Amino acid sequence: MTWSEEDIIKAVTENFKELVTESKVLKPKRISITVKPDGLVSVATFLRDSLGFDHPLGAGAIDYPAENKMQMVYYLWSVSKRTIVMLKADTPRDNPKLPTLSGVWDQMNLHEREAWEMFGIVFEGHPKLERLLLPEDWEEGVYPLRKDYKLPER
Amino acid sequence: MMSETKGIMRISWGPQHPMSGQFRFILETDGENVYEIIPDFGFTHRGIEKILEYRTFVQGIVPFERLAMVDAANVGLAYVRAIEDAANIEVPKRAQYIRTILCEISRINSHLYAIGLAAEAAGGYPAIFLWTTADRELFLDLAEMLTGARWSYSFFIPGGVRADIPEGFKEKALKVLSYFEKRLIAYRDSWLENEIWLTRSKGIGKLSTEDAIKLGAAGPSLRGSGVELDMRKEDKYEAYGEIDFRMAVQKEGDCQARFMVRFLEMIESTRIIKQALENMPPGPFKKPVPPKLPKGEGFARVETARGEMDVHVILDGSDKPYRVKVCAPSFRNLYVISKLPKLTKILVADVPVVVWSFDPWYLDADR
Amino acid sequence: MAELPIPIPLPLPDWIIEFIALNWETLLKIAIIPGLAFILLFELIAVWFERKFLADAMLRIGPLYCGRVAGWLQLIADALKLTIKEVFAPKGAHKLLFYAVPIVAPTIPALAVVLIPFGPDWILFRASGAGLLLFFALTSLIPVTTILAGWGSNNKYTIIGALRSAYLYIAAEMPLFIAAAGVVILAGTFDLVKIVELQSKMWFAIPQFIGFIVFFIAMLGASERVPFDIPVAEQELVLGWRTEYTGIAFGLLMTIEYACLLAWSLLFITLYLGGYQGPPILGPGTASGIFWMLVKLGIVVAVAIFLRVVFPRYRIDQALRLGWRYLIPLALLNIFLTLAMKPYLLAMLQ
Amino acid sequence: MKPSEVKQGLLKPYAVVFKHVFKKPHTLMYPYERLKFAPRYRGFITVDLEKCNGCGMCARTCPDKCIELVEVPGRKYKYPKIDYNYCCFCGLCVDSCFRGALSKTELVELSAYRREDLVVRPEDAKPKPIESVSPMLKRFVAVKIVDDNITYEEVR
Repeated sequence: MTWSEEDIIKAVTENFKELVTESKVLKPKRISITVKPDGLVSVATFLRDSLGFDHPLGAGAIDYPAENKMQMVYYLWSVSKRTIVMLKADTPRDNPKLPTLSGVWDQMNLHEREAWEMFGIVFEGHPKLERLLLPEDWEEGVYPLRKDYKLPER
Repeated sequence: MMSETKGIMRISWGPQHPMSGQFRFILETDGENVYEIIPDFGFTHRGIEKILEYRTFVQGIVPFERLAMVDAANVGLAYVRAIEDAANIEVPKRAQYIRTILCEISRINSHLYAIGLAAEAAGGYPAIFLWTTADRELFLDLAEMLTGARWSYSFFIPGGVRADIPEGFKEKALKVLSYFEKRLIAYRDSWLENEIWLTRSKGIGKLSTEDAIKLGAAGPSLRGSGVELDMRKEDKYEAYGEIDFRMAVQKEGDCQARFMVRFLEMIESTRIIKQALENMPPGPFKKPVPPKLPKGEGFARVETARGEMDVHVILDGSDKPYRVKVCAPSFRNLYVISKLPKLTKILVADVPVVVWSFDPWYLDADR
Repeated sequence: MAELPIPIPLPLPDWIIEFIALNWETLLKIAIIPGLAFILLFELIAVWFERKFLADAMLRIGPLYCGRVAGWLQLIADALKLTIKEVFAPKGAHKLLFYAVPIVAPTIPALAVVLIPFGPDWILFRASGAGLLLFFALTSLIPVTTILAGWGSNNKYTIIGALRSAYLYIAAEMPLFIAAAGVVILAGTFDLVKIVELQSKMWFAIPQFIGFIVFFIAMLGASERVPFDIPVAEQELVLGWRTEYTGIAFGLLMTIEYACLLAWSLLFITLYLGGYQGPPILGPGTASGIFWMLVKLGIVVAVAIFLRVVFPRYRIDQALRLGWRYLIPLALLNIFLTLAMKPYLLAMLQ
Repeated sequence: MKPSEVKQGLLKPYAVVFKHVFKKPHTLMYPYERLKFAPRYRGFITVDLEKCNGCGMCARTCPDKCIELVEVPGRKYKYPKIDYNYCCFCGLCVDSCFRGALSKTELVELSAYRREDLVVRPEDAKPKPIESVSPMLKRFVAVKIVDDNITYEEVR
């Protein structure tokens, strides 16, 4: 039976009533679900196992200094449902902390390392939180993709 | 961490290596069998996502194409479509057809590059490596005639394309395509059925269908393992809805299958360009777009030659994007390569053939 | 005082002239045809031919500016360049072995060329009827030098390269012996001149067709031509056992590859393609014999060199499997066939 | 290895590649013969001082900020000075110029010994014939495709 976007949202909101803060259909075949940080792992495993979202496309973070929050977005796709889910999780900007999803999708391990070195989001339970793209001698504490890091003008 | 088993040594199949390109794999091997491939990203990290936040939309296309310059049209299209999706800009029909033509020229260009390198990775100095370079010249001339540049076209802008099709382009394109089809026959005879190439690539680097999906392979590496996912069929963006073409899918999932997928896709691309040239609609090729776009969030998925590139753009009402997140196909392909030794047996001599069958583009992975 | 065919203008002491007058023929053989000049000239021409001919297949031009016509001077320029470059041994290398191999190694295949007959009496060393045996004895020394070079360079990657080249050589040499044994059974002797004489009516390639194919493939393996140039593959860790050599030492080691190719293709011609047999174009004597040997050599080497642009290379285990599982059984089958049909084949030859 | 496999897998590739030996090489002898580029080719940018009124639109659209407006002795406005150390020939400045003062040329032979020479002031951004830049040039050529062969024919 073909799952429409609303069925997927209904399935997720029923099982995790209090964890899902907001979920809407952006465009046909594209859903955005925002989850509280502590419910992230359970929703993710639910998405992967019962709803079949087992093809990870990537993950990245967005910095909102205005609302003093950082949002981590996981892009997932399912072969059977042919729709894309943007699983989002917010954390406060001063000390961003999120549970790691590398247990659910192994590839997120690399994306989370990149988010850590670019934004400073600490992922608890991450096996190897190290530099990925930046050079080894990049000084600690400086996170280039944050809004307050100014690019040196040429 | 040095694995404790005796006799395992770590070799850096590194940036300074004839076949590795600007990337380093740390191989844990005992001289023959490769037990672990550890990718070392970051040699060509330019921070393009940060640069884009300092450039207006039209200016941002130039650095964005540097992500995978060999396939500049498809990559540029991903950024432009993400902006158009965020600001709900409608692109005129004729612009969609011109975009499709340039995207397919860029795809053939990139696949020829990949096939040449995959052939050379197998060893020696085969003639096909030089033939692909010679035949790419014709497609570079076509792109030069249409856009004015051979590689970094920066031809797409939000709302359409920068210039119309010059007269005489159609005849030249058809002549080049008929020449190219005859050349593809020469490639098939001399390489695809080449007995020694088959022994070097059949059954090597096998990636099963579930692993391809679970690990997140992209593009020809995914379709090589039997997964039917091609963004041009999925989203039917630009003019791909009105053009009929087959999706190249192979079942075996080994190096030969990925190579064959790229080869069949080139044949499909020539058919796409011909159909797009035949029924090219009249009308404007560009829609004026204000420099400042309203607040919004856009997402685009484009099938580049290396796989599906997803761009997530967030606009904040100014003329510069607030945040651009790129999910690069080569990033996922490199990840799949690092997981391969756990799935199949790989020898040191297989590493180049396997790596170049995924056709990674390291600049794309490092962003 | 034997008379000299051509008076030597140089003011030499008479005992030298006496010596030259006595055996000018063998001196000519040593210096020119199957000797030093021929081998060095062959290498220059083969490398130039390879770069020019393969460039055509790749739709490009190849060496052009060196020397007015088609870049023929390119190779001599390269050779001179190599002599100027500095030769140094890596730290901790075994000095004696490291420097000995580039001098000793090229001589072995060159020695093997000595046994090949270029004409009924134009042969340097007939080895009293056991030319083929001595040839194989000499060429089986080549893996010894590669291993010494690999070990002498004190670099663990060259060791891997040297051992691989040794495995490959064994896997390639076995089929060569057995295929040549087929020819010896048919011809009845080890003497290369008699083998060539027997092929006057029909070359051995036809009765020994399986041996012919096996010998050609194994020959490529023994001289490390393309489908088997595994020890020098760039995707291996290094450039094989030649990595640590620079300057003229590297140049000499390069000559081994072509000297091997020369030695094996000459043997291939004498065993299967009728050696110096051929319609006497330049008069009845050795001149047309040498002419035909050079023509056949040109064709065989061209075919062997052209493989480099057509095929990729085998992995080491695939090459060994090809050698042990396909070539050797085929060669044995060839022996049984010749044994079984020997009387009919001999009747065909008379 | 069945005989058909041998013919298909070993002999056929050999024959196909051997046929290429008799084809003409696709490479060009560059300093002596040069390809004629397409009319839209984005090479050296020339500035027409009459048309330009110093609006600075090109300086704003340049992605790499290599255009700077400078005074030209004897003229009223400020004119663009292009710094070819950073220019990536994207052609956005030419598109953004309302008055059509900037125009693209076919000239790409821009190498210089010092970085300062690569900064071209407006008054000497004149269209230059290619022969003046590459003296050894003998003829222009264009690609001619004849079924599956490529030949180069002379073009004026």
